[in-house]
Amino acid sequence: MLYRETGQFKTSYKADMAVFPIRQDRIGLAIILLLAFVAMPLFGGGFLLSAVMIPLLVFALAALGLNLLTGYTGQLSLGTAGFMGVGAYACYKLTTFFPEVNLIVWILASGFFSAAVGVVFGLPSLRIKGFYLAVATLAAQFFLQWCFIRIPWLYNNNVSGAIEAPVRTLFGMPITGPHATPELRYLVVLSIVALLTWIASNLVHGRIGRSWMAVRDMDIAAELMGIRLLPTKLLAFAVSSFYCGVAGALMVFLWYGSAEPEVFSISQSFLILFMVIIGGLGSLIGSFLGAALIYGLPIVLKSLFPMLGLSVGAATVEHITFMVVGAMIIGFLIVEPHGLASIWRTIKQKLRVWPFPY
Amino acid sequence: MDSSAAPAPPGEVSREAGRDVILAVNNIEVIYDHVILVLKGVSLEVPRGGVVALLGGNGAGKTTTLKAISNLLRAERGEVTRGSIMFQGERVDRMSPNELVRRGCIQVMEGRHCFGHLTIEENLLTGAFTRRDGAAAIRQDLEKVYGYFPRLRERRKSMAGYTSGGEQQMCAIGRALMSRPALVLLDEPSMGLAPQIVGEIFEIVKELNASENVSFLLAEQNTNMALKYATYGYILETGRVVMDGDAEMLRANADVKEFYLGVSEGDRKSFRAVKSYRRRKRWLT
Amino acid sequence: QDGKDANFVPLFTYRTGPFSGSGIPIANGMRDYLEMLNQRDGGVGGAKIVIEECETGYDTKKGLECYEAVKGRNPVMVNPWSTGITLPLIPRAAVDKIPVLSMAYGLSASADGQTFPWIFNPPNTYWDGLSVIVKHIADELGGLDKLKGKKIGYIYLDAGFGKEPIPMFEQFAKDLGFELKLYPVAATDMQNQSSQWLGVRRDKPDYMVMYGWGALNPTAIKEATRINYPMNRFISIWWPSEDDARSAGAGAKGFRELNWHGVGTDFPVLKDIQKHVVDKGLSKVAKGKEGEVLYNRGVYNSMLIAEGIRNAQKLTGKKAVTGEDVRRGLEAINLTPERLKELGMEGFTDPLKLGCADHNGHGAAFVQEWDGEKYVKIGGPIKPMEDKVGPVAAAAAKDYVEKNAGWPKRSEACDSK
Amino acid sequence: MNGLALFSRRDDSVAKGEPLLTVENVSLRFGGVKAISDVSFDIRKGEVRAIIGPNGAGKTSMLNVINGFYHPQEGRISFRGQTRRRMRPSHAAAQGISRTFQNVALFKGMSTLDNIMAGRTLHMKRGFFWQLWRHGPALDEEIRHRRVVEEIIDFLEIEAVRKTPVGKLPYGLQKRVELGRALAMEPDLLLLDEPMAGMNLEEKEDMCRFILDVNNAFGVTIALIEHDMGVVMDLSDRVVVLEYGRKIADGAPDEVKASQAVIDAYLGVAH
Amino acid sequence: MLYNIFIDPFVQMAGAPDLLVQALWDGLVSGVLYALIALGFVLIFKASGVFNFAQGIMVVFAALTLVGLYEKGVPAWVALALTLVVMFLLAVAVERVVLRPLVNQPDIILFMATFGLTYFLIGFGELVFGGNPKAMITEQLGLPRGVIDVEMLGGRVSLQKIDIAAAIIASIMVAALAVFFQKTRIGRALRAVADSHKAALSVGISLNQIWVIVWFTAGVVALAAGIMWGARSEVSFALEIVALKALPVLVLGGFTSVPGAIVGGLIIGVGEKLGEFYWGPLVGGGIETWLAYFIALAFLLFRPQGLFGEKIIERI
Ligand SMILES: Nc1ncnc2c1ncn2[C@@H]1O[C@H](COP(=O)(O)OP(=O)(O)OP(=O)(O)O)[C@@H](O)[C@H]1O
Ligand SMILES: Nc1ncnc2c1ncn2[C@@H]1O[C@H](COP(=O)(O)OP(=O)(O)OP(=O)(O)O)[C@@H](O)[C@H]1O
Ligand SMILES: [Mg+2]
Ligand SMILES: [Mg+2]
Repeated sequence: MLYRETGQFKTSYKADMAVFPIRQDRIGLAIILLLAFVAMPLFGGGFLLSAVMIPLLVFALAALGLNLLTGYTGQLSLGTAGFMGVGAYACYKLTTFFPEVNLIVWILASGFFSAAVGVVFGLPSLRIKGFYLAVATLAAQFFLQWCFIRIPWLYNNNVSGAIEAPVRTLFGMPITGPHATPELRYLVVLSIVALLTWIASNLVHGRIGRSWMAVRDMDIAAELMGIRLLPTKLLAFAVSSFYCGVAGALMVFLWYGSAEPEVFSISQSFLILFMVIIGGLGSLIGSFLGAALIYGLPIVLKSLFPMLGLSVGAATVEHITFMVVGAMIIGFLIVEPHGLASIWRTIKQKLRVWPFPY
Repeated sequence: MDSSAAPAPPGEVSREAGRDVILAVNNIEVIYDHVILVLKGVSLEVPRGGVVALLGGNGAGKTTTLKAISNLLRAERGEVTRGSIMFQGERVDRMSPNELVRRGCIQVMEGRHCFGHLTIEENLLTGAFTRRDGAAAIRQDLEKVYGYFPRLRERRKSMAGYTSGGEQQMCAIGRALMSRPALVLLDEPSMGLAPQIVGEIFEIVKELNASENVSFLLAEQNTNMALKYATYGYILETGRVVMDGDAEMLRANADVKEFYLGVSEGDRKSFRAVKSYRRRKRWLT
Repeated sequence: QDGKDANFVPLFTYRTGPFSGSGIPIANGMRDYLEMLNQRDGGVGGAKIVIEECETGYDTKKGLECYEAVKGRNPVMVNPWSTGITLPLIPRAAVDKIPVLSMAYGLSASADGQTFPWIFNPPNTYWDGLSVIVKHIADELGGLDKLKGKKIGYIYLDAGFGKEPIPMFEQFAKDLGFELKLYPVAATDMQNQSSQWLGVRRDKPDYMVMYGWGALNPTAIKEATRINYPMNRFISIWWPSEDDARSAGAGAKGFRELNWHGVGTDFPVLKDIQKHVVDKGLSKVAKGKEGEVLYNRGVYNSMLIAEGIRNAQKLTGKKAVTGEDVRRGLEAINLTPERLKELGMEGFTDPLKLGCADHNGHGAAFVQEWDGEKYVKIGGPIKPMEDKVGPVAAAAAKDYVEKNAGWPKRSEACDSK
Repeated sequence: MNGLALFSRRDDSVAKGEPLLTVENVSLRFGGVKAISDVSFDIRKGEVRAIIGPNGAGKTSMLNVINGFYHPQEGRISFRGQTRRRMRPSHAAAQGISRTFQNVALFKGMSTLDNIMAGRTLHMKRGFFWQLWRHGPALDEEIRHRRVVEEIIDFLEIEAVRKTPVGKLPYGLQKRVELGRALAMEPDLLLLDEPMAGMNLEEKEDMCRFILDVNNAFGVTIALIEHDMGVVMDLSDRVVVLEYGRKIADGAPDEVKASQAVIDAYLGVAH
Repeated sequence: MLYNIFIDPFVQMAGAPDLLVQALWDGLVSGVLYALIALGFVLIFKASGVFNFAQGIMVVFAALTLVGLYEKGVPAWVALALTLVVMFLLAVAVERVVLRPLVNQPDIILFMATFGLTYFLIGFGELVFGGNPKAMITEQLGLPRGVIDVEMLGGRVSLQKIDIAAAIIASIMVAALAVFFQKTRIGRALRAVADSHKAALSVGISLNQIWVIVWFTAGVVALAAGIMWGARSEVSFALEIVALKALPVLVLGGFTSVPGAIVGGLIIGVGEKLGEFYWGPLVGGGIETWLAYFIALAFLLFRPQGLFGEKIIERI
């Protein structure tokens, strides 16, 4: 009953083409934004903000970027972490070269560097498809990581071989470094993620998104309809890497505070890919849900053990967490192979016909 | 309208209990994706040695019915939520497709579904996967299929993925025949085939039916052909059986004539002559 | 927070993941020593120690999560046990007022207490270790001047940890006139070092030095035996364990590594652990693994923790101390021979004194050799070459400050002079 | 006639009745398989040209050659007077050739609306940076095209499935959506590969109607592959018959129907 | 500079031919070892279209089970047999719990499911056997140890006996599997399943049975790989990383080709070793991490389906 579209008529194509054509969805979104922007920083607390929410948003952004490439355009990529690294290192270099310029500008600008690198490694996608394409992106992953280790210029010759986020401010308040409050860091991350999500939603709902999906679903037919494959795929690589790059910069500057090249390792790439898949390929919401599941679930599970009054060693908790997460991933897939976003859609569908079963 | 047009309530299917029924579908209901209700109580039966046609427009649920019988629904996230399916007196709705094939019920899926990376011959041989009667017998049947479809013999070493649409269709039919079935569920066998081959396929159906007592349930858009070769027919509309009867009777029915055979008043009309779009008359609203 | 008279000591451990081979014995050693204090003495200075492990899997992400989870609960210090986790904590420590104990790992420059008042990395840095190794080689050859014209190979994990000594090594090579050959091993190739060792065969270095971790160590030792490299010229920094050498079989005999504490259970402190913890079934250590190198390293680490707490209690007169107190306590660490004896660690390790400026102690290390069964100490303690290491460390600290503009000047008062 | 006002694109460089497309001596081989050997024919502006032949005769391959997906080893193709040997498919599309496919090649994950909108991609001009913003010019453009698409949807009577993912549509409707997508490109030459396979009579009649309307009212030239002789004979102006990659007949439907070669190779019985 | 890149390495090769031979041999050996892992991937991919992310952890799991059982006092050969039983049970469990409910789902979904499996096996393996590294029981299994030194070309080339054993085992496996796939009824059915689950179901191929067979075979291959890699270093969870090295091999040889796995392995192994040994020092070494991928990429640009992979069918 709550979820009824009856009576909501669209009188213009404009209204019908809105991203959220249904009123309840718009209200829901408003509530979520309100919670995220107001309630969370007010009541969240340090641990929730810095150890849960910020990482989650960063991962969601990276997953969103990868989703544009893999979910929307159908190009499998295993180089996500590498592209994130490019963003992080680019931002690091930029902000050490031009410390006066606001960090936010550089965080966004660093995305362009990873976009450029993404395009280069996207070139083989014209000829190579599917799992085979993974090798091109793997080459990117390993080559980039090697560069992060091997080119001292990238990390300003630091003895530790790591990059450290220098202290930068926004409106006179520190947003990086030890004095930055979790609330402020969270809000900065959230704003950037929200902005980029909005842009992504614009892209995928328009001509570009349609060409991407066309290439994904049936590339030959797309080509026969005048969609040129290479530019379309490369654009997807560029946009996707842009997102990953920004996520990488956010990760180092507003979350970790400093990072070794090891942070951008292949396992991170896989992790993000799995967030995308479990969240739902080709779904923006899915990226957030996937990040929440894969990153958040272990944290929740871990805190569950003490709550249940079980005292088991930290290692055993970890083992069991691994097993449970693994089992849950499989379970979710069995319930709904097309990801959490699809479960979400089914629930909406059920709500729509409620109280009837179908 | 005929009284049998109403969907048969459960239990009534066996009204002709004396007859030897190879397949009985009893008031089944099918749901896709947990929410999309497609079949709303379909009952039908195929007598042993019968050729039964399943007619109906686009989206009526013919394919869904056949998949429900052969248990391929689950692979598409559909499920039979009500009713039962009996094959040779056994309940089969919980059985795996391969057990069903082993028992002699095989489906030729709509849209070909050949194994693209296998050659035509390998495709045909996989059809014999469940058979245990030795390589010689299989070879013999292979020759028989090549006899039916000489075009396949020419292309036997080609990867099926590269062959033309019609060749793939022949391959799919031939592959099913390789399993020596007792009941074949044919989904749109004539689709994409040259007229001559369409004729041949129905001849094959007839021959197998006559010589080896194979039963057929065919979902076919080519109503003319289907009713010519079938003994009995069901007409499906939006997930319900709206009419059934002997092929003769159906062919004589005015509605069927008009909407499925296109011979409303006397002669066949030219397609060019159809000037206005005809709204399909619904049996049920 | 946790009980009235109690001190909360979180231990970041990694009993899982690809590095668990090293992580498990360390975690056991750390835990068992503190548990022993709880059992035997009721904690430190009458305040129980609340031990809590947080599993990091050697993953920086999870490490930071652990940090966030414990930081609000008044931990007296954190033990990150991974350089990757240590680095992001360095700037936070001062703000959150939680000292970081990164024992002989982490940022070597953090030995400088004037710049890094909250970070402690006793008793040696990797640079100290390198200078000890060079000195040991020189001793073998009969003097530093004998190094001239020699060739030394360096096989290392191609990451911050392994790369850190390279500038120092190059400096030594220049100063002492030997040739340095580098053999980096990527983290993904730890188990697959045949090209590196083929390079060793080609270059025929007179000595091999190794800075490895995890699976790198056993594989390197095996590969060395495969090419018949003379094991007694193969010297590692202090991380290889007994298992690492053992898995290479008899050929590994003679393999050398640095250490600064005893191995085996022949020390009163380990006997106490045996009696109060292991025998009571309170330990997770596998039978026969007590007293192994990394286990004892964990014990040493926890001894520093306990000393830090104890000093803090003395300085403040409180039983339950805070991170701030313990920072002072750690600066006051002074392990005199007498104190070591009290601790049951006589002969276990050398004296160590930290101070406000020196958070490391730059203690001596010795070389131990694998005899096929266990590591045996050969030769006496070797002091690091202060003259060589000092300037490098100072420069590194300065560099860090420069690159992190706005790095705070030390404002913490100094107790010990 | 419900007005398809959409066909803004009117190319009059070729007069009605003149050859729009000529295929000259085209041969196509795949390894040992000769899919097409030395075939020539033309398609005149404004006509419905049928291509028939037994299975595997090379009909689909012929279409693939015409719109650049296959590159013939020999022969030439001229479209609107421009001759070429090879061309990229996207280029052919830009020139005004669109098509439907034998095995429905819709974009399975997208809705009917999006599929047809995707057909308009060529006509949409707003660049990347407008798309980022989406409101304003990009949205205006989008709405303009949406209007056209809605007309097509109306025309094809698929309003009810506008928002359904096409993968879940029954086969017949998928074919219709595919036609809609091809129409959305506003082609000069429309290639239809068995558009009526798997349809019952009524649906075929509808489809015929659509095809004739597109042909008559908008002057779109059509090349049609179809196995239903009734349809072919009724709709087409001229028929070319292929067998084993060779042309065996070419002419008006009645001539072709009477040709013995065609009866032997294809029809089986005289129709 | 150019000299260093284009001439010097060859001068070095000519100057010390024994080292060249040794490098080649080492390359071949690592190639064989990569191939052993890649083979497990190929098996499952070829027979079900599933890219099995869990293959790496299966290698660890198999080896751990073997060594773990031995450490519990089970005689080596019995432990080996028991490990095979465990791998069989694993195959059955995977089929029941993971594959059966996910039949006919897109490849990427099954790929994801194997990721879930990986997580589960990591947790389970560590819970049962602990995270300590263990030494492989090479001698107890009767595998040869020691070196054969061959004097040649004015130098010495040393061949590890265990490497020779690995090469022999790998060749036998590859040959047997290649024949199995190409020539037998089951092999044909496996390839059919990989092409289309749905069509395979419709012709009555029993996916359940097929999947148990391939996963068990992949388990056996994983065990072989685990023993060989374990003998190189030690048996620990770090071994999982090695599976990554199988990816370029897999891609180069073609996901669907059993012989491709071995040929790809050899090309990558040799290319990587020579590259690292002769050209690596120019850029500070460590190029082995990515060189393999670039080699594979270069081949792919010419053959998008890998050297021996099935052609990617593009028809409309
Ligand atoms: N996998 C699916 N998920 C959801 N709905 C489906 C699915 N498959 C089919 N349907 C729906 O079920 C209904 C019946 O489809 P079905 O394919 O059985 O029709 P049909 O009679 O075979 O039609 P056609 O003649 O076009 O083949 C259609 O409305 C279709 O949209
Ligand atoms: N890409 C390809 N590779 C190899 N052979 C091909 C390829 N494309 C087509 N062929 C072969 O060329 C021949 C002609 O195929 P085509 O698809 O053009 O036939 P068709 O006339 O459309 O037949 P149908 O009516 O059955 O669709 C067939 O024998 C087919 O196997
Ligand atoms: Mg159907
Ligand atoms: Mg065709």
